Order: sequence, then C-alpha cells, then structure tokens
Amino acid sequence: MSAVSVLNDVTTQAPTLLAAVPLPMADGPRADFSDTPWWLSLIKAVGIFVYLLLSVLVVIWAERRIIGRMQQRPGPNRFGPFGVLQTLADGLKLIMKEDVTPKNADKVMFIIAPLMVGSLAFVSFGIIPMGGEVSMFGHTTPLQLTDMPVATLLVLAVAGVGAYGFVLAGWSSGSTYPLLGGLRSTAQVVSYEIAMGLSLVAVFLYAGSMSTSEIVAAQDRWWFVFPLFFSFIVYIITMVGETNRLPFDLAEGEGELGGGFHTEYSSMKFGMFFLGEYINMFTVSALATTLFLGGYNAPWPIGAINDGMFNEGWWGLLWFTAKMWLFIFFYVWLRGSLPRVRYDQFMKFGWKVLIPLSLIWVIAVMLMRAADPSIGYFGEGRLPVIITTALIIVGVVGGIMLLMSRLEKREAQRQEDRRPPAEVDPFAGGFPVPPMPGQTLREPAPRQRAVAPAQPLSGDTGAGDAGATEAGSTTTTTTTAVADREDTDETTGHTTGEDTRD
Amino acid sequence: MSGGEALLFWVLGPTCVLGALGLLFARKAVHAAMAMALVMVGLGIFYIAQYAEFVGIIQIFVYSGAVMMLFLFVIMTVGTESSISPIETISGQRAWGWILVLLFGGVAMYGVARVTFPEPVGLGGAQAEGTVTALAREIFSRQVISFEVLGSLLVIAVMGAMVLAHRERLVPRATQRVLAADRVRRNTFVAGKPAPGVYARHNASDVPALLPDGTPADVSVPRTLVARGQTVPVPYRGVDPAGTPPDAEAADTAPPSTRRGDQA
Amino acid sequence: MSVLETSVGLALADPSAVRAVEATGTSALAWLLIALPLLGAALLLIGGRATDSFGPLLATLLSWGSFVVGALIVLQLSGLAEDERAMSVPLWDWVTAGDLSVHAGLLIDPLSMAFVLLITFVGSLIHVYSLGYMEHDPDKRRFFAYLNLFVAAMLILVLADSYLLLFVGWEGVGLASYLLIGFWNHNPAYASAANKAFVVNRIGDFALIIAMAYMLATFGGLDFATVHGSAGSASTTILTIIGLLLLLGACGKSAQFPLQSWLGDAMAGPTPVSALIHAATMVTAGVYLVVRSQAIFDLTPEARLAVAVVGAITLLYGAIVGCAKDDIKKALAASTMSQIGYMMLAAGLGPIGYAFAIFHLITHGFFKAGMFLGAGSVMHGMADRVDMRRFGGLSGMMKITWLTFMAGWLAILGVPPFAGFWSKDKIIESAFVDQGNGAWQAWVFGLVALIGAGITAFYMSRLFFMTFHGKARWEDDVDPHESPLTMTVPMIVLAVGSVALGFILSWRGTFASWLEPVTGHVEHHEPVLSVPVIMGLTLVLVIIGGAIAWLRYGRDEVPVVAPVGSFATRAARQDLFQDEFNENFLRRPGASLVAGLEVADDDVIDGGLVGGTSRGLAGVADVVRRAQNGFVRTYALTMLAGIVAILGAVWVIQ
Amino acid sequence: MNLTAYIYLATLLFAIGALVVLLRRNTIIVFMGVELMLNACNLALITFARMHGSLDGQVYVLFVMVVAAAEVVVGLAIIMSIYRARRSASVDDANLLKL
Repeated sequence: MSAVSVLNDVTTQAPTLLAAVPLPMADGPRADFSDTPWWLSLIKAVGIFVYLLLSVLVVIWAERRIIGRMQQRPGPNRFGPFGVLQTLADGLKLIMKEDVTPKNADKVMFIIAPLMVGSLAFVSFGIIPMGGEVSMFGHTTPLQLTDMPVATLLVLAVAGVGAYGFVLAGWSSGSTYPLLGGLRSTAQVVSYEIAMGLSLVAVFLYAGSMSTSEIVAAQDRWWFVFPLFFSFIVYIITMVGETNRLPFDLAEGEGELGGGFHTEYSSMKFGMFFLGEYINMFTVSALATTLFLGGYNAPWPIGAINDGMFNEGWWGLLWFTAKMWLFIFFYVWLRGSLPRVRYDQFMKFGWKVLIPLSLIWVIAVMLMRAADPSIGYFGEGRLPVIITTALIIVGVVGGIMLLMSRLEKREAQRQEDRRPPAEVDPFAGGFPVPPMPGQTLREPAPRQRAVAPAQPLSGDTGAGDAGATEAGSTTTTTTTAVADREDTDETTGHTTGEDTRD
Repeated sequence: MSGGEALLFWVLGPTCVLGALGLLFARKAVHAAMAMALVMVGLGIFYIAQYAEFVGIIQIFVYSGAVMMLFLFVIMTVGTESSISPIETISGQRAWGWILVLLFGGVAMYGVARVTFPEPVGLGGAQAEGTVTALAREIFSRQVISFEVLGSLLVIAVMGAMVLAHRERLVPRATQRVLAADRVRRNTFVAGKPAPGVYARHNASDVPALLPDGTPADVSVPRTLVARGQTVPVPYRGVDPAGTPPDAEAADTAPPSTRRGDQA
Repeated sequence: MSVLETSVGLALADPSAVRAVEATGTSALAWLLIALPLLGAALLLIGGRATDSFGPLLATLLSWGSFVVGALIVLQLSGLAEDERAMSVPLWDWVTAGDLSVHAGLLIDPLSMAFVLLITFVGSLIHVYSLGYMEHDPDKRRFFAYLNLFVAAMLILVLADSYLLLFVGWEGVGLASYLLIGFWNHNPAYASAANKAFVVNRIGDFALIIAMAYMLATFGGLDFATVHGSAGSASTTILTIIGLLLLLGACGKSAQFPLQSWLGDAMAGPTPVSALIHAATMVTAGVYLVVRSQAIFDLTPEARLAVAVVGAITLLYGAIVGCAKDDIKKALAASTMSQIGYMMLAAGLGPIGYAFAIFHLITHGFFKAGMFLGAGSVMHGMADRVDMRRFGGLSGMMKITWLTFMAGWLAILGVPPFAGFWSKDKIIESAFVDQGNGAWQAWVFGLVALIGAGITAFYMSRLFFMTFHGKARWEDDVDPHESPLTMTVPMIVLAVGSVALGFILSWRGTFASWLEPVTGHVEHHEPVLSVPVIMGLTLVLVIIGGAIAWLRYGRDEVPVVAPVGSFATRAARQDLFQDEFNENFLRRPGASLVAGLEVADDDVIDGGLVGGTSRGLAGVADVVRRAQNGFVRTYALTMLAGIVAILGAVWVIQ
Repeated sequence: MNLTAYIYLATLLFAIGALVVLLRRNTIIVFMGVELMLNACNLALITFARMHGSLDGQVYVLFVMVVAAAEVVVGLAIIMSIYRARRSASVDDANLLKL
C-alpha cells in the first residue's frame, strides 16, 4: 500500500518538481541559419568537400614524412618540394590500376561497400562548426553547414552506418580473411561506440545541449578538456578505435588477416577506403576539437587580446584547423610509436575498463553538475559543491585503494603459491638435491627408526623425529598404547619365528 | 506538409517500401539485412522530418547502427550461405499468407481511410523548449517509472543473452605464456612458425618458405591450402618433390629434430 | 430433573473467563511467558550449529526466565481480591471471517497460573537435569530446542483464552511430543513409537475439532468467555455431545481409555522427556481441558458421568498393567496413566472434584517427574538398561537417587504426610460422596478408587523394591554409579516437593481456596462412608499392597528372566491386549473400508466419470491437435487471420 | 497530401513485415520482419504525436526501441544457440513442440 502511494506521489509530483528545475542553457543550436539561402549552404558544402580532400592530400604526405622522421629515414621526397606531390601521384596510380573483382564476390555489395565508406565519411563534417559568423556574399552566416539539437549524436549515427561499409566489404569479398576483418570491425565499432557515447554524455551534461555550436559557445570560459579530462582521455582512445587506426587497426591487421576487410580490393575502390579512413580521422578530430578544445575559439592568451578580436570572423577557421591538426599529429605519433594490440585484449579493454570507468565518471559529473551553484539541485551556495567533490574524491580514492588492496592480495597469494615449501626433503626424488635459498633441509630419519615398522596410530607425520615420538608415546591414549603393545608383540613374535627357522 | 516534405516523402517512401520488399524477396540474408537497414535509415529520416529529431537520430544510431549490426554479426557467424531450400514446405502457407496479408492491408487501409483525423496540431507548442528538453521532461516526469522498468528490462535482457550464448569451457583457455612455455617444452617452433615467403622465391602463401639451408619448410603453408591441395611444390636442388605434397599435419606433430636428421 | 437439582444445588460461580478484566502490571507481560521459550526454540533451530556451544544453556536460562515471570504474575494475583484474579491479555485479532472473530489472547486466572508454575518450574528443572543427562548426545542442541518448543506450546495451551488458541497449543505439544519421542529416530522402533503417539492423538484432536465446530455453531464463538457465558442457554443434548467430544479429545492427549495405547510406547523418548511431557505436564492437558470446560460439564451430568467412568476404568487399567511391566519406564508410564485416571475420575465427579483433580495433578507432577528423573538416573548409572529384573540392590550404589525415589514412592502410595496422601485421599473421599444421582455411583467409584490405591501400592512398591532392594542382579558390564550434580539437584528439589508440597498446599485449604474463583465453592457433602474409615481403609490397603510387594520382590529372589505367569499376568504385560484390539477391531476394518472405497474410486469415479470425460476430451484433442503442427509460421498465419477477422468485424459493425 | 500519407505508409510496411514473417523461413529474416512491423508502428506513433501536438508518441517510440533492442539481444542469442544445437537457421526446423 505504501509502495503504491509512493509511486503515486512520484508520478503526481515529479512533473511539478521537474518543471521547477532551471535549465542553464537553451536546447536548440546557437548558430543562426536564418540569413542563409539554400545556395549559400551549397557553397559551404562544396567548401567542406574541398577542404577535406585537400586535408587528406596533405595529411597522407605529412604522415609519411613525420613517420619517416620518427624512424630516422627521409620519407617521400621525390615529387615536388619535400615530396608534397607524392599523394597526388599515389592517387593517380590508384585510379589507373586494374580493378579486380574476385569471382566469389557478391558484386553489388562489393561495389556499394567502398562507396558507403567514402561518401558517408563526409556527412558528419556538416555539423562541425569551423568558425563563428562570417559575412559571405552579403549574408551573415556561421561557418558551419548545418546544426540541429542532436547534432553530436548525428556523428555517432553516421559512424554506426558507416561501419556497414567495412562489414559489407569483408563479407562481400567472399574469402576468409576479409570476413574475419569485417566481423572484427563490427564488434569493434559496436563496442567502442558505447564508451565514446558515454564520454560524450559528460560533455552534454556540461554544455546542456547536444548541438555543436551550443557546445562551442559553452566553452567560452573553460575548455571542457580541463573539467572533463577523463572523458577526453576516453574519447581519444575510442576515437582511435572507431577509426581503425593503429594501434587498434585490428580489422585490417596485415600480420594476421593480410589486410582485413580490404584485402580483395584494388584500384579506386581501395582508394575509397583509404579516403574514408582519413576523412573519418578528420571528423573525429574535429569533433574532439569541438567538444573538448573549445572549437574555433582562440586559445587563451590570444583569445583575450583586444576583447576577443581573434575570435571573430574567419580567424576561427585558423584556430579550428590548428587544433584539429593537433589530433592528426597525435594519430601519426601513435602509429609511429605503438604496435598493434591483441584482439581479445582490445575487446577486454573496451568492455571491462573503458565502459565501467566511463559510467562511474558520468555519475560523478552528474553529481558535480547537480551541485553546481548555477543549477543548485542540492542547494544554494558553494557548500554543496565542496561536499559533493569531497564525496566523489573519497569514493574514487576509496575505490582505487580497494582495488589496489585486492590486487595486492591476489599478487601476494600468487607469490605465496609460487614460493617453494619451506622445508625440503633432500632424498625425495631418489637422489640428493640441494635446498633452494630460504629452504631448510629436513633432518634425515634416525637409523633405528628406519628399521622399525611405521607407527600406524601415532599420527605424527614427522615419524623420523625421535623427540616427537617420545613426547607422543608419553601422551598417547589408552587405545594407542594398546596398539603399541600389540605392535611390539607382533614384531617380537615375528623375529622369534625367523629365529626358529634359522 | 510542406512541399519539401512532400518531395522527401515521395522519394523516401517508395525507397522504404522497396527496402521492405527487398527483405521479403532477397535470396541472401545479408541482402535482406541491408534492405532492412535502408528502411530503418529511411524511417529515421522520416522521424527527423516530422520534428522528432532526437528519436530519428536514435533510430539511426540504435537501430541501424547497433541492432542491424548485431543482425549482420549473427548472420555472418551463423553462416551466410542459406541452406534453406526455396520450396515452400507447408502446403498452402504461401497462398494463404498472401491472401490474408492482402486482406489485412485492405482492411487496415480502408479503416485508415474511414477515420477522420483531426487537424494536425504540430509540435511547435509541445517542443517549445526544444525537442530534446521537451522529450526529457516527458520521460523523466510522467513516464519515469516506465523508463526505470525499461532500464531493468534491458539489464535482464543482457543477462539473458549472456546466459544463452555462454558456453562453459571444459579446460581453461591457453594463454600466450602457456603456449610459449609449451613450445619450449616440446622444442618445436621455439621461435614461432616461419612465415610464408621467407627466403622464398615466390611471395605467396601457397609457397612454402625456405629454411636457411635451402630446404622448404612445409609447415609454413597454411593447413587450409594443404587440405584443398592448393600448394605449389618447390623444386629443391634439382629434385622435384611433386607428387609428394607437403604434409603439414605430419610436420606439425613430428618432432623437428628427427626431421632435421632425416634431411641431413 | 436432575440437571435442575445439580445446577441449583451447586451454586456455581461464573467461570473466571467470563469475568476477566484486562491485565495490568506484571500480568500484562504474560506474553513473555510464551515468548521466552519460543525465542529459545527459534534461536536454537534457526541458529543451527552456531548455537551448539551455548544453546542448551540458553534454553535452560530462558525456561527459568519464563518461570520467574510466572512467579511474579502469581505474586501480583495473590495480592488481589479473590474475584479479581482473572485477567485477560489481548494480543491481536487472529481470525476475522464474516461473523466469526477470534482474538488471540491470554487468560490469566488461578487455574492457568497453577499450570504455568508447574510447567515452568518442573520444565526448568528438567532442562537442568537434561544438561547432565544429554551431555554426550551429539544432538543436544536440537533436544533443547524441542524442550523449549514444548514449554512454549504447553504454555500457550494453558494460557489460551479461547478453544482455538488452546488447540494451537494442543497441537504444539503434540508436535513437540512427537519430535521428542522420536528424538532418536535412527532407531526405527522409536520412530514408529513417535508415529503411534501422533496418530492416536489425532483421534482425540479430531474430536476436539468437532467439539469446536459444535461450539461455533451453538455459541457463535470459541473464546472461553463466550462459550462458558452462554453455555446455560444451550440444550442439554448439544452440551452432552460437546462434553463427550471434549472428553474424547482429553482421552487422546491424556492417554485415557480407550486411547491409552500410545503412552507406553512413548517411553522411547529420552527420559527427561518422559518425565516432563509424559508424566508431569502434557498428559495432564486432558484434565485441564475438562476442568477448564467445567461450565459445560456442570450442565451435563451424562458427560460428567462418562468422564468419571473413563477415569475409573483407566485408573484400574493402568494399575493392572503397571503390575506386570518389567521395563521401569513402562511401569512408570502405566502408573501415570492410572494416576491421571484418578484425576479424570475426580474431574468427572463435578464441582467437588475439580480442585482435587488439579491438586493431585500438581502433586503428581512433582512426584512422578521426580521418579522419572530417578529412573533416568538409574538408567544413566546402569548403561541405559531399563529391565528392572536386572536391577536390584541399587540403594547402596545410588544414595541420592534412592532417597529421592523413595520420596516419590511414598508420595504416590499416599502415605501421610507425603504429597500424594493429601491429594489422592481427597479424591477417594470425593468419590465416595453421593451427589444425589444414586448411591451406587458413590459406592462404585469409591471402591474403584480405593482398590486402585491398593494396587498402586503394590506395583509401585514392586518397582521400588525390584530396583533398589533385594540382590544385585545386574550384568557384569554395568558399573552403577551416582549421577552428576546437574541431575541429582533437580531430583532433590522434586523430592522435597514430593514430601512437602501436599502439606503446604492443603494447609488450611490454601490451594482449594486459590482455585476457588475457577472451580467454585462447594458445600462439602458427606461421603457414604465416614472420612476416617475411608482413610483407614486406604492406609490398610496400601500397607497390604506394599507388604505383598516386599514379600515377593524385596525379600524373595526375583527371577532374572520373567516367568511365564498366569493369563492375567501375560495379558497385563501386553497392555491387556489393547494393541491387538486396535489392530483387529479398528485398523483392519478401516483398511478394508479404505480398500473398498479405493475400488469404488478407481472403477466408478476415475473409470466412469473422470475417465469417460477424459477419453472424450482426448478424442476431441486428437482432432484439434492437428492444428498444432509445430510451424511457427502457421501459428502466425492463424494469428493474422484472427486480426483480420476482428478488424473486419469492427468495420462491419460500425 | 497530408499526414495521413505516413499512416498509409506505415500500414503498408506493417503488411510487408507480416508477409515476411509468414513467408520467409530463415529465422533471422523472420526476426527482421518482426522488427519491420515494430518500425511501422513507430512511424505511425511519430505521426500521431505530430497530429496531436503531444510528445507521448515519441516517448513510446523510444520505449518500443528499447524493448526491441532487448528482444533482439535475447532473440539472437536464442537463434545462435538453436543454430549451434541443430545446425539450421530455418524456422520450420525448430518444431519440437508439435504433436
């Protein structure tokens, strides 16, 4: 009865309670597209397309140069100054190569798959704010193709659909390694999308919106990378997982799968995968910039100059590109430094480390937000913030200590199990062995005891120890004493019998 | 419905129907799944067009991205080659199915046509605060109990799926450490198997690698190829070993010391 | 005619339950009486092995705690005026169904408190005794849990303020008795003894249930206040039926004729159990029931006569059986039966006997428990032998046991000034009183009681001499020794009671006047023989009985193996063929009846009605099951057909 | 052209989904047919929400999605284990419950 009434209370009062909750920010996008005619959007779309293609051309060259530098070799240096035109040459080569389709392949899907990968990669970039409001052809418009209240989710959605490309490529090739690569890719995307989504949730909680322009606007004072450092780390890890880049490029895995899902692809179809992979890199990097590094806002000392002069207009594009390239460099750095992880370890890391930790983190962020004075679920003033922070710190530290102690205990147990027994019987194996360090030698049995038959009822394992047997015989119970007597009788009888025979 | 939306409807609507029909007629399960994914993305776009942006994105994200991916995963695990013969086994099933579905469609459409729908109100009022906020208020106030119940349902479903898919291991999985120790103990391939093509004259997996002394390492050829009889015999110092295809199985089990002795 | 005379002549006071006021002070804590031992039982049973170490001690302490509460309540009661000594402790609404509403509550009045003191005091003593007796039993904790359970159930029984709650206690003690008789249930004979006790008791319980049903139908309630208050308005026939049913219930629990067969076998339980349950407390529940229901029995002389007749038969029956038993515990059990027969006889005599029945019950509780404990002590010293023919001459080896047993022996013989004298002689005297329904009754009951006293003297002396005197006849491997203090102290306490309790309680009629609010005050009628004559005759008979026993078993050699004996002896040894009677005249006909019913059930009901229906259904199902072809898609098709049909119907109708 | 068009589309998709369930024998495809029917209902719900200017429809769509996800997870696990035991993905082969 009481449970029902409680339920009743919740259902009737919750709306009024929630209606009173103030929301820090508006839900909808900040960016104003009211002054943007359709042709201007078209121009922006083409602009993004060109921007991305150019970036890809540059990044492939840059990657090879940087890795070359890291590996103490020159890298491409033949075409153009510093080999800048190398990518172009590679692209031309790809286009002109023979396009092979395996006999066993599923023709339609074999063609659709790279198209999906190549084309879907561009979609997500549409919601990335690359700059503030600029004036183009007499219209004031944000440097962003479009925005919507759920813009950030769109990236995840498109990434999810894009994964079909890899899966289908793997399946439609009609051979084993690609299929395995496709399966891996499926599992990888599904698994890491969860952790990625959770890291985004923390951002949403701070920004109060899922619209990208709103999120950028919410970072005008603090970039989210500082309060949400953990989400940032998780996002960085998952974004590498999502884009199939080293050290997480298990779907390709040259060593194991001979190239993974794109083993059977050649010519421009392969080029599409290549393109898709790099554009995806740009997309997730751009998203990271937007979500954590303040988007197109200028970094702190510059942003403060002359009342934010460098935040205005086309300047944003510069800061945005710079920050995005930071991540690209990180990608390259990773590739140059880390070997590929093992597949099961990769999955284990995603499911057993990233997701649980992210969950805990989201809860902590939720509490922090609720305690924030501007929202004030827990009351007015600074006190709730301090208390909540303290509680979270205590919880985290306590959890870590608990974990450490358990690990330590397990390690100690393992050590204990591994430690050789304290005493060693030198003749156990039939020939003498020396003791290990820290081991003591068991005293050999006295000679006279070795002749007498074993005592079945005395119960002490150290039968060889003369002192122990003596002590035992003084304290034996009646039954033992009787048994002893019988024993000796038997032995004497036996010997006499032998005597007579002799 | 504005002109743009009508255009969208007349483009996406038939696409969705085609996708659904694809589900009905596709021979291969993967094609069916892709058709289904197409329908789901289309529906997601419809939702967005109908001012349900959040639901639409979630539809694409969850349904197309996760649920259909799961379907694909299962299709690939279970085996893509459908061994189900196209001949209908239940007599009358196909005819009756068509008849009843057409009847159902007819009756339902007739019903929809008969009903007078009210003048559309639109979501402007309901979503004044923004689509996400409005939906959140709805879910976390009036529907909060259903929401919590759904949460527990999900947890239970996950547990159930894990129990169903779980297979008890009879012996503990061999770890890398164990495998390495085992290799050393048996003294076979202590440094790992030779990769195909090492010291070889051909860079292909069906060509056995050559050992430093020039003898072919049969074990370097994948067993699958051996089973299929797709290996390429390698002439060794003028002796053509054709006719005695490298037997990888035997090579795997036989201790290498004896093999080396044989060759020497 | 006679009904009118009795009810007028006896000037009966209201039954105490009718006047009960709500309890105050210590009495309001009366629930503690039950709660403490119940808690002990629960702790020990639920706690399991964790309580092995301290459980028995805890159970004993809780039992003593219950006694302390009881004593405090009695103190409070004795400070009140006589007619204020009935209190009720309402606990909760128990059964509320339609017009019927039964409240669970406790009734505190002199009668129930007398029982409470007996139960808790003797019970606690026996707890202490068991600490020693059961010391080496691996299941000691379980034993104490059951003991506590028994005490709690027995207290519910006597404290209940309604027949329904009384029945709960009634069943509870039955359960505890069952569990304790079969405590060593690894021995199949013991386990079946427990079953026997349980089954025989069911007959009595069944009668009690029917009696309650009658009460419910007649009075519309089951609490004592309602039933007793309106007993006068019911017809005599109904009252007689209820009375006879109550009597049958009492017979089952108190091992009275014809339901006496289980008591002898119940001695399979550990001896403390025999002392507590099968001598001092539970078996006297029947007497309690009759006395408690006096409002009914007072109004129906026929039922009362039946009570007296049952009592008389049982007292002779038990005495005769007791003469032939060689198993010390079985002999004591027969004696218990016989003594309860005395109590029933007294209760059946009506208002003049109620107080004496209870008085004898209390004194008997002491001396019989004492003797059982003595028997236990003997068994303890004699390696668990029970055959008296292998005892003898133990008086030197077990001085304390011998002395305490002697106190009990003299008490049961009715030798002045021991306890039994004060209570039993009163019963014999009352039996000789002519209550206006024919002098023959007084003569018959009086003589039966008198002769019973003589036989009692014989067989109890036989038991005593065979055990403690004469030549030592024990086997070589037994080593008689005195028991430890935990066992002897309770025996000594009980022996003191056996010696002095009778005198103390009848000093200036203390006990009778204590019970007066319940049993009513009765003008003393003169017996058909004068009191000194009766007392003299009794004493003479007792001395003769004792003397014969001395001559045959004290002075003469007792054969180690029982001689074949006369037909009477053999019959008595076999409990006067009660088991054979039960087997041949009750169980066999019952079994045949059941077999016949089974045939009828199989052939007519199962075969014709049920079978026909099921065959018909199976025929239909044979046709219908073709629809279940195992193809999901067919089912889906059917479903869709249903949907189409419904949608179509909806449109058509609209 | 008004919002009713969406309802017709939903009806059509639902009918096709039913047909898939009735006619296809691959367990996984049958399952997808069920999902298609659910999605058709969702479309109708979204449209109704817009018609009535209330968010209930959208909320229910979310709930349906959650339930469908749970159902898919368990259902696919069942299909997997049936496949493991019987080496078949045909609905008609899982007919142990017939007479």
